[in-house]
This record gives sequence, structure tokens and C-alpha cells, in this order.
Amino acid sequence: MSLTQTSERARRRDYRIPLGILLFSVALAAPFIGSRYVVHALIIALVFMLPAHGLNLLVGYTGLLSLAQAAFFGIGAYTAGLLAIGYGTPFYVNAVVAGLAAGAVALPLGVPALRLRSTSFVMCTLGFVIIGQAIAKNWISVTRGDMGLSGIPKPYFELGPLSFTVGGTTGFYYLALAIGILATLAVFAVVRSPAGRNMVAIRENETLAESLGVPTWHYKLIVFMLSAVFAGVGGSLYAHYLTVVSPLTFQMYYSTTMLIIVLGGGAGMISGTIFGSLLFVGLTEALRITPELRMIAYGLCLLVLVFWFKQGFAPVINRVWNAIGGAK
Amino acid sequence: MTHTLTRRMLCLSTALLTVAALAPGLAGEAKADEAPIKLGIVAPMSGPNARYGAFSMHGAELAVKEINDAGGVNGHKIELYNADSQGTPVEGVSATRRLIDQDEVDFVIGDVSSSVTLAMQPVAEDAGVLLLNAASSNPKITYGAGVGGFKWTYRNYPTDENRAYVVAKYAAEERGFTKFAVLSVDSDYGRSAIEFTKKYLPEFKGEILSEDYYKEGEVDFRSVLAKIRDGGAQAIIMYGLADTTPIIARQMVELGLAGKVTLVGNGEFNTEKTIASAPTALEGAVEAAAWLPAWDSPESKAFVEKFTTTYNEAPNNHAYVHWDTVNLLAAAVREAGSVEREAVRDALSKIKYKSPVGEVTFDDHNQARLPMILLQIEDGKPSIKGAFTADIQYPAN
Amino acid sequence: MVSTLIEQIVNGIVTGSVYAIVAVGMTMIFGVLRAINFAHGEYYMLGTFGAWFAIDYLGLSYEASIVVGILSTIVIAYVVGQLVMRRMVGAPAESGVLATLGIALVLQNTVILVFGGGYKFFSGGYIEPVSILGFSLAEQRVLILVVCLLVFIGLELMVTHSRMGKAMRAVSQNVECCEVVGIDVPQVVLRTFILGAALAALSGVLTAPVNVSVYGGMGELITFKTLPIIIMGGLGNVRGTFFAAMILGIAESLVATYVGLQYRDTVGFATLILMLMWRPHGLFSTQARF
Amino acid sequence: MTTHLPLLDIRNLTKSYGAVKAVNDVSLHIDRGEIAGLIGPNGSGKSTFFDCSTGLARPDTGTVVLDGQDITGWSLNRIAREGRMLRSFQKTVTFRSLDVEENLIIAGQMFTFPSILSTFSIGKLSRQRIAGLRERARELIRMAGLWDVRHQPAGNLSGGQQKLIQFASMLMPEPKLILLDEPMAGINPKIIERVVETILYANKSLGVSFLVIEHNIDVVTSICRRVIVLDQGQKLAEGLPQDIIQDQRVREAYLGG
Repeated sequence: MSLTQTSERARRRDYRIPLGILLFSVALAAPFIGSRYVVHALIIALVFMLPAHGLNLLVGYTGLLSLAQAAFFGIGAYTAGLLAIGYGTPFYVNAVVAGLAAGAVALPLGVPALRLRSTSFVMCTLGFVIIGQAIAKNWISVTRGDMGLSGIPKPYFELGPLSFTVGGTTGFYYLALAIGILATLAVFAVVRSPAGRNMVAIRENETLAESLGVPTWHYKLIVFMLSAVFAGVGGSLYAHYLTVVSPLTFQMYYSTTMLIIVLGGGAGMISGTIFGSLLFVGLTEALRITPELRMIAYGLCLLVLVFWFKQGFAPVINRVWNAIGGAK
Repeated sequence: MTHTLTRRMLCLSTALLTVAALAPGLAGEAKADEAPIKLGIVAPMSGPNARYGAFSMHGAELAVKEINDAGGVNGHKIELYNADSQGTPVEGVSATRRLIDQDEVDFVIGDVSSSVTLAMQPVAEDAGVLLLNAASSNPKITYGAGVGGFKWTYRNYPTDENRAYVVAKYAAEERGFTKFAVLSVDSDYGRSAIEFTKKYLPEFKGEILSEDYYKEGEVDFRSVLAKIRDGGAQAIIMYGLADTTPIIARQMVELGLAGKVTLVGNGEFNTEKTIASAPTALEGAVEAAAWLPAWDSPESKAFVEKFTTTYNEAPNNHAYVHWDTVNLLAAAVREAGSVEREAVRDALSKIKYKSPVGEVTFDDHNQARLPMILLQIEDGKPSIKGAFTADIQYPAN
Repeated sequence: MVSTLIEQIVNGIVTGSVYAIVAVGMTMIFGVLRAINFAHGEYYMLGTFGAWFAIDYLGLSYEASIVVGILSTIVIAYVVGQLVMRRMVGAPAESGVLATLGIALVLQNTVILVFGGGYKFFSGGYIEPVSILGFSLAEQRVLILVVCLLVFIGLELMVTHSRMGKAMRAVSQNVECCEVVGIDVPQVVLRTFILGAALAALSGVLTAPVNVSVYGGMGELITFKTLPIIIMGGLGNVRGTFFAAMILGIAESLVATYVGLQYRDTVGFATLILMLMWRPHGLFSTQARF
Repeated sequence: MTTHLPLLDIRNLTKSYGAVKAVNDVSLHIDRGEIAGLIGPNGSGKSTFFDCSTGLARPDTGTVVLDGQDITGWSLNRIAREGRMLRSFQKTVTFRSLDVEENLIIAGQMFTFPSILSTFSIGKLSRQRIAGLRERARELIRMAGLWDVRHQPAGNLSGGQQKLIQFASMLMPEPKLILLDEPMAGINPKIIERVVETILYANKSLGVSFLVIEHNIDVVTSICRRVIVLDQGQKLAEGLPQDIIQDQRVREAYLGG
């Protein structure tokens, strides 16, 4: 666990900083190294990384298994799409409002849901997705029903006198990368803050945390809302990138995708979520070579993950990272 | 423990890497003498919509095989690449990207799902790759194409507007129905067809008594059918899914609606199996279809036969439209005398393609003007009442 | 109006009995394994495919196809149970979600691979309508109702009287104690799982004649229908599941009639959420397992 | 004025589960600086009484007054945070994957940060507060004899060591009153001594009052000045430990109950 890291002195040379710089430069140079297809895959990984970060706070740090991410992702996507189409607002406004809208909706949903225990909570959160889809389909005056939103314009920026549109795959990649980095830093801050410690305490033993004065219910609600904010911002990226939002954005498929990213990468680890989103997109794209066997192979990979990599890839990454860092 | 974990990790990563390395090799095997025409198909091969994707793929495969067996198009063989969209926009765009960047296709046919097609449009536009849609019905696809914006999107599939108009007119004028109940699929297809029906129904003094939409995969219609029965509708306007039609038809029999209330709309009312599932309920049903297996033309008959022998099941509408669209593309290449994308696109805009159903041309929104076949089930067999072609009214921007 | 209401309630009960047979297997599996089986609908699909195969390829009668459908599902469930479900004893909830999703993907797409993605027509069964108390419904539905009642009577008896039933109850109450007393927990899990899968298959085979279409993705929908039922029924509670299924069936039927069919699929989860707000621990006690 | 009031004053507490009255009209008070014992046979309602006093369960009737403030119906975390009355659990519990130091820091956090939102900060002030907590945690760790294992995950340590962690955690917030639920259950005699030492140290040097549920009569007689006996949810006796041991009713309750 990142929180238990010891501050032992490195015995060998610490390669973590150079490696970090290398990884970062690869990320920056990706559009010049890979084809547009690769860049596209990276954008998808970044789009899913946001809700996955939020889910990691919830599942990995606070220990609440939720399938509601798709609902907040969808709310974010619709909000951003409607703003961009209806009012032509700049991208950052759409992203922020999308995040806030998702977070605001999470409040009334979280209040009753968080009273529930494990399985009931999971099902309740799944219910939000199902009901979200029904609303998107039937609230036609706002969501345009099954027709969905289409032709969502490219992200547009207005910074003082400067205004520009982010067009093309490369441009969007840098936008997504920037947001991804900001989000990662935000998660890092939350996890490293005293609140992050309380979240882990809730995951480990809720009653004990409660008995030590931690208002667990409030924390759970705040984290639930935070996770929704991340999902909402992710949804705004999704809407601008794919230019289409339909009621099918409210789908359990997306919720489980985010869960797979978090658990596959290693719950309760920030690097796990980053790695998980790359792994997920890499795997689904690699499996495209056999369209017929693709989903079967994907299903088998899930089983392998559950039974052989119970902790996801977190311990592996941790070991490699520490080895590079020179610690024993 | 440490040991096994790393070993497993190693095995897994090696396998992944090998797969990734082999990927381009596997795909680019076939090499024809002339430069091949690289065609990508995006269809839902997995997930709940796989049942449509399978027919689409088979239809396209069959057409490619026929063309290649006959020596290709102007000597160019068609190389087919398929990619799974899972029926979701994200996967659909990934599939399209892969086809364009990795497989370097020049032409893409896809997808069934409208929202996937809408998301594919800007990708194709960006890359300057011709996107032929063969099965999505959302009107926005061609509202935004051609003069509407996307120059590289063409649709070889009828619009719901045309369909809705033809059905409403026939049901009211020829059959004298005035009281309708709506029971359509809850998708952009079902919803938009009903929107257009509502637009035209007042012209024929028809009224809608109740409106219900069913979710894909719904199997229980007893409640809603009982409501329709008690409401006194003369006909049910149904723009639905082919696999749901027999379910509804059987439950109409169950509830005693068969022979009293007529199905009108679209949803493969006319195939042998559907009719056999509940003959009394489907008797007199009115359907507007882009094509039907019983269509009396030698090409169509040959297609049905070939498809049935090759895949061991009768083709459906999705199979046909994909088969037909591959042929349309081949015709455009022939017309252009080149495999250059731009040349083919220009040829497509001017083409007068003879499909098994009739002549196909494209309007300035790159929407095919397709004849709509109107049929009625009589004595357990589809009886064709005519084919209608109408221009689309585009909304003023 | 009253007759419409009664008819719709009857419709709801007929629908509810289909849900009940599927859901009871899922709830029993939850009882012993503490995992939501997201692949449960796939056994419903497998049963239907087995029966369809028996009729279309082997030329068997519908009665024989019921046996083939259930037996083939049992074989597959045995393999899945041995390879996967047994290992899930004591695993955290997240693993259960992922593992059963993985199984669902594998089963569903293998069927698509083998039989093709297109939809098939199910021929067979007793689809002629009969009139009971003035309500017209297919004979097959009467059969479903009767089988549903028999299944639940049988399960009640089994759970209270048979050794297997007692072992299941014991495991659902306390896994550690069972291990101490010498109950082979993985074996109980395996058996419960196979029983649950067989019941799902039974439900699939029985409804196939009225649902007509057979395709790979059909299991997913029934999984979603049963999820709220098992929570409302009080996870692991057989009798509660029966009543929850009936309540949901009737509620769906009434919503389809008086609100609109498009809201039907939302009914389950909406009812569930409303109920959880009112009674966070379910309508039926989870203590009185089985 | 307030010095005359008891620190904790519980009046007529009643709690039933269904038809069973787990706690029936029990009144009890703890004075400042006192170590009181709560004994009784199994099922006599001791733990329920604890739960109702500390907010884990809601009493049916009765009032709980802490330091002059009515805290009846407050939640567990609020009583801990605002009332500085902490409790332990019968089953040893720690945050298993976190190391000993982190365990203690968590225990102190809510008493150092003024609001929930302020805990989300990673600013300088926040870091200073945590540094202060770490200092205090290390002090307590040293005192509890856990110095060598302070960077090990709590879950890896023995039951006795975890008890000590739990105990040290409760001292982090400078509590007024600690309610201990069978602190000696299932730990070896060496650690019992250590726990006793720590309780006495906390009582004398830190001024913490205690209410201890304990079956180990030797421990009870050695640390408690006053003992309250519960039987079948009712208060049976109250008095000096040596008197209580001699009490006929208490003996009957233990032997016959």
C-alpha cells in the first residue's frame, strides 16, 4: 500500500526519477511515434482513466464497490454535449460543469444508497445506471431521446484574447493527456491528504474508524460525489471526442469496464489505475486480431485476472518500482 | 510465490507481445495481382447485438466472394477486413480507426447501430475514407452528410420518413384504418419511424390511441397487447425488430387479437418462419421493406439461395443490405474506372446502380433514393403491392 | 376496468413465475457463495439453446428437448463449477463480479461462435391458447405456472428435509463452522450452483415456446430482471424470492399497462431502490435463509 | 461547580431486542479520574450497555450525560470526536494493512483537524498537524513497547500487540474517558501486565478515566476502585471490589446464571 511506504534510504541508485521522465516523454511524444490508431487507443485509455480514478477512490481506497460510474459518466457526457451544442461554450466550461453536474446528482443518490450494505449497495448503484438510461431515453425534450446528441463540436478554448479549437487526433490527445495528468495529481492529493488516510481506515474497518471519531458516513458521501465528479469530467471528454452521446452511454458495460481497469491495475494504487487503463485498452485492441474469439478471450482474461492476479497488477508494479528505486 | 508470479507475468506479457506483433502479419496475408480494394466492415460481432452483426458480416462476405470469384472489379480483388463494434460508439470508433490506420482500408461499411455510425462519421471524414452505411436509420446521419457537412458518408438504406409515409398512406387509404396503437422498438429506429408517422397520420385522418415502446430483447407483451385490445385499435403500428415479431404475433394469438387487429409497419413480417410462427396474427399484415426474401428478381433469388446454402440459414434484411452495399461499391469502382477514393466517391454521387429491387441514386445529402416495397400478407404469403420512391424533405438548417 | 386490472395481475403472476424459477437459483448460489452471479442468465440461454438444438438438429420432441436442454446445461455448469465457482469460496465481492462477468462473456460468445450470431426460431411446445376463468393464455404458460409451484414446493422440502438442503443452509449461515464440522464447502457450492443453473435452464426451456426467438445475447436480459428480485427477496431466501418475483411481475405488468411499456425494464430497479430506502435490509429477512 | 458532577452520568438506560430486554433500567456514573469495573456473566448486557452509551446502538429510553452535556442519541463518531469518550471492542481490531504509526495517526486526525473539509488539504498547515500527530504517535508507540514493529502492517502482529495498538490509538486524542470491552481477553500474561501498566499510566499521568468490562477478576480487583455488576440486563450490585467478590448475589449470578 502506498500509505505504508517506508522511508528507508535507497541502497542502490534510484532510477525512478529518470524512468519517470522517460515515461513522461514517451507520453508526450506518442503522437510522433505511434500511428493515429495508437494515439486513438491512448485517448480512449485516458478517457476511461478518469472515471476509473474516481472509482479507485471509492473501491480501492474507501472499500465501496459501486457500479454507478456509467451513470455519472453519462450525466457528464450529456451535460457537456448539451452545453457544447446548445450554447457553444468553451471546453473547460463544459468539463467543469459536467463534473459538477455529476457530483451534484451523486449527492441525492448517495444519501439513501450509502445506508445500504455491500450487495444491496452494488445493486442500488447498478439501478442508477438502468434508471439513467430510461431517463435519457424518455426525457426527450432535453436528451432528444433515442436519437441522442450528435455532431458535438470539437473542444473550443477561449483564454482571454486567445481562442482556438482543438482539432484532430493529436490535439485531442494532448488535451486528454493534460486532463489526465491533472486528474492524477488531484487523486494523488486526495490520497495523500489526511482524508485519504481516513478513507483507507473506512475500507479497513468502518466501525473502528467510527469509534475513533471519523465521520464515516460523511466521508463515504464525499468520496462518492468525488468519484462522480471524475466520471463526469471523463464523460465530457468522451462526448467531445466521439461527438455522439446516446442513452446507451448509460450501460453496465461501462461500469464494469471501469471496474476491470481499477481491479486489473490494482485497487488502492494510483499507478494501478493508470496502468489498468492502458492494459485494458491494449488488451481489447490486441484481441481485435480475432474478431470471433475476441470476447471469449476477453472473458478468459477476466478469469485469469481474478484467480491468478488477485491483487491486480499492483504488487508486480510495486516490486518493479521498488527494484528500480534501489530499495530492497 | 514471488517466483511464480513473475513467471506468470512474463508468460502473459510474452503472449501479449507475440499477439501484437503477429497482428499486422495475420491481417495482410492475401495479396492479389492488382492492388486490392481494401474494404472494412464494422459490425456488432459480439454483445447483445451480435445477432445483427453476424448477418451483416455474412452478407458482405458472400458479395466479396462472388465478386472475387468473378475476377474482381476491373481486375482488383476485394480484400475484406472486419472489425467488431460491439454496438457501442467507443468500440465502433476504435474499430474504424484500426481499419483505417492499421489495415489501411479505403472503404468502410458500417455500422448497424445509428449511434455508432454517427460517431464513425467524423473519423471517416477526417481520414478521407469512404463510409458506406447500410443499416442505420437515424435521419441525422444523412442530415449531416453531403451538403449537410460530411462529404465521405453515404447511406444505402431507406429513411424512416419514406417508410412511415408509405405505410400510413396504405393503411389508411387502402385498408381504411383510422384507429392505431403504437408498439415499436425503443430505439432511434422505432422512435423516429413513429415521429414521422405522427407527422403524416393526420393527413389520412388517423389517430393514435396508445403509444408503447419495447426494449430490445423484451419477451412479454401480454400486458400491452391486452391494453391495445381493450382500447379498440384497428391496427398496431409496429416498427420493430425482426426477432421480436414472432413473439408479439404469438402473444396476439394468445390474447385473441389475431385476425382482429392488424400489424402494420416493419419488422420482417414477411419471412416464412415469422409467418409460420403465428399465421393467423400475421394474416393481412402490412409491411414496408427495403427488400424481402420473396422479392421476385433473379439476382435476389440467387442471393437467397446462395446465402442459404453457404451459411445454413436464410438471409435477413441485414444480410441483404450489406451484400447489396458491397455490390454497390463494386459498381461505383467500375464506374470510376479507378480504385482511388475520390474517384469512387464522385462516381457514387452520380451512380445509377441497378439493385435487385430497382434503380438506386443518391441525393445531395448522399442518401440513397431507394424504392420501398410495400407488401401485405395474404394467405400466409407476402403479396407485393408496389414499390415507392420518394424524395426526402430535409429540415432547413 | 376491474377485469383489466385482474387480467393484468394474472399476466404479472405468469411473468413472475418465469422470473421466480431463474431467480431462486441465483439466490441460492448467493446464499452459499456470497457472490452475485452475473452469468446466471447465460444458463437460461444455454438451456434454451440445448432444447432448440435437440429439436432442430436431432429431431427430438419438445418433451425430450426439455431433458436435453437441462442435461447439457448441467454438464456445462459442472465444468464451470469445478473450474471457477468452487474457487470463489471466500473471495471478495469484486472478484465475484469480475469472475461471473468473465464466465458470461465466455459462455455467450462461445454459443455465438458455435451456432452463429443470428436468431433462431424455437418450434415446439404447447402454444395453443386456452381460456381459464375468462382469461386467454397459452397452455405453455399454465405449464410454467404449475412447474413454478412444484419447483418451489420441492425446494422448500429439499431445504428443510434433505441432507443437501441442510448442508446448503449450514454453509449459507457460517462457512468457517462448516469447515470445522467437516462439511465439504466447495462440494456444497458446486452442487448448489449446478442446481441453480439447472433451474435457470428449466425456465429457459419452458419459456422458449412462448418467447420464440433464441439467440446468444438473450441471457443478459434475464440476468438484469432477476438481480433486483434476489435483493428484494432477501438474498438467499427462497420463499422471499418467490414473493419478490411475483411482486415484480405484477408491478411490471401494471406499469406496462398504465404507464407505458418503455418503462417496464426500469420497474425492477426502481422498485428495488424505493424499497431499499424504506427498508434497507430487504422485504424479507436474510436471516431466514432458504 | 461542574467538578461535583460525575464525568459520565447514565440514567435509566433500557434497550430491548425484540422481546428481550438486553439492558433494563440501568443507571451508572463514573467520576473524574476513576477506574471503574463492569462485570457480569456472559449475556448480562454489558456489551449492549457499552454500545448504547457510546452511540453504536441507540437506547430505547434513558439518558447519557457526559461532562454535563446530554449526548444521548449522538453517533459513535460524534461521541468520540466531540465528547472525547472512546471505546474499544471485544474483538481485537486494527487497520490491518496499515502500519502501527499510521494506525495511531488516524486515531488522532479527527481531533486535530477542525472539519472534514480541512482533512482534504495537503497544505503546509495540514502537514504540520500530521507531523505533530506523528510525534505523539511515536511517543505512545515507545510507551506501548511497539517501537521495533512501528513500520509493520498491524495485521501482521500478534493479537496482544494489536490490543496494544488499539489501546495506544485511544490515547491519541487525549481522551477524557475510555470504555474498555474485555481488554485482557485472549492475550498472554506478559502483555496483560503491560496493558495494566498502560491503563494505570494513562489514569495517573494523563488523567483518563476508565470503565472496564473484564472477566479477569484479578485484574479488576487490582485496578478498579469501584465495581458494578450487571445480571440479566439489570444492575445487581455496586461497590468496592473486595466487597463485591464476597457478595452472595453476585456469586449466585455467576455460578447459577
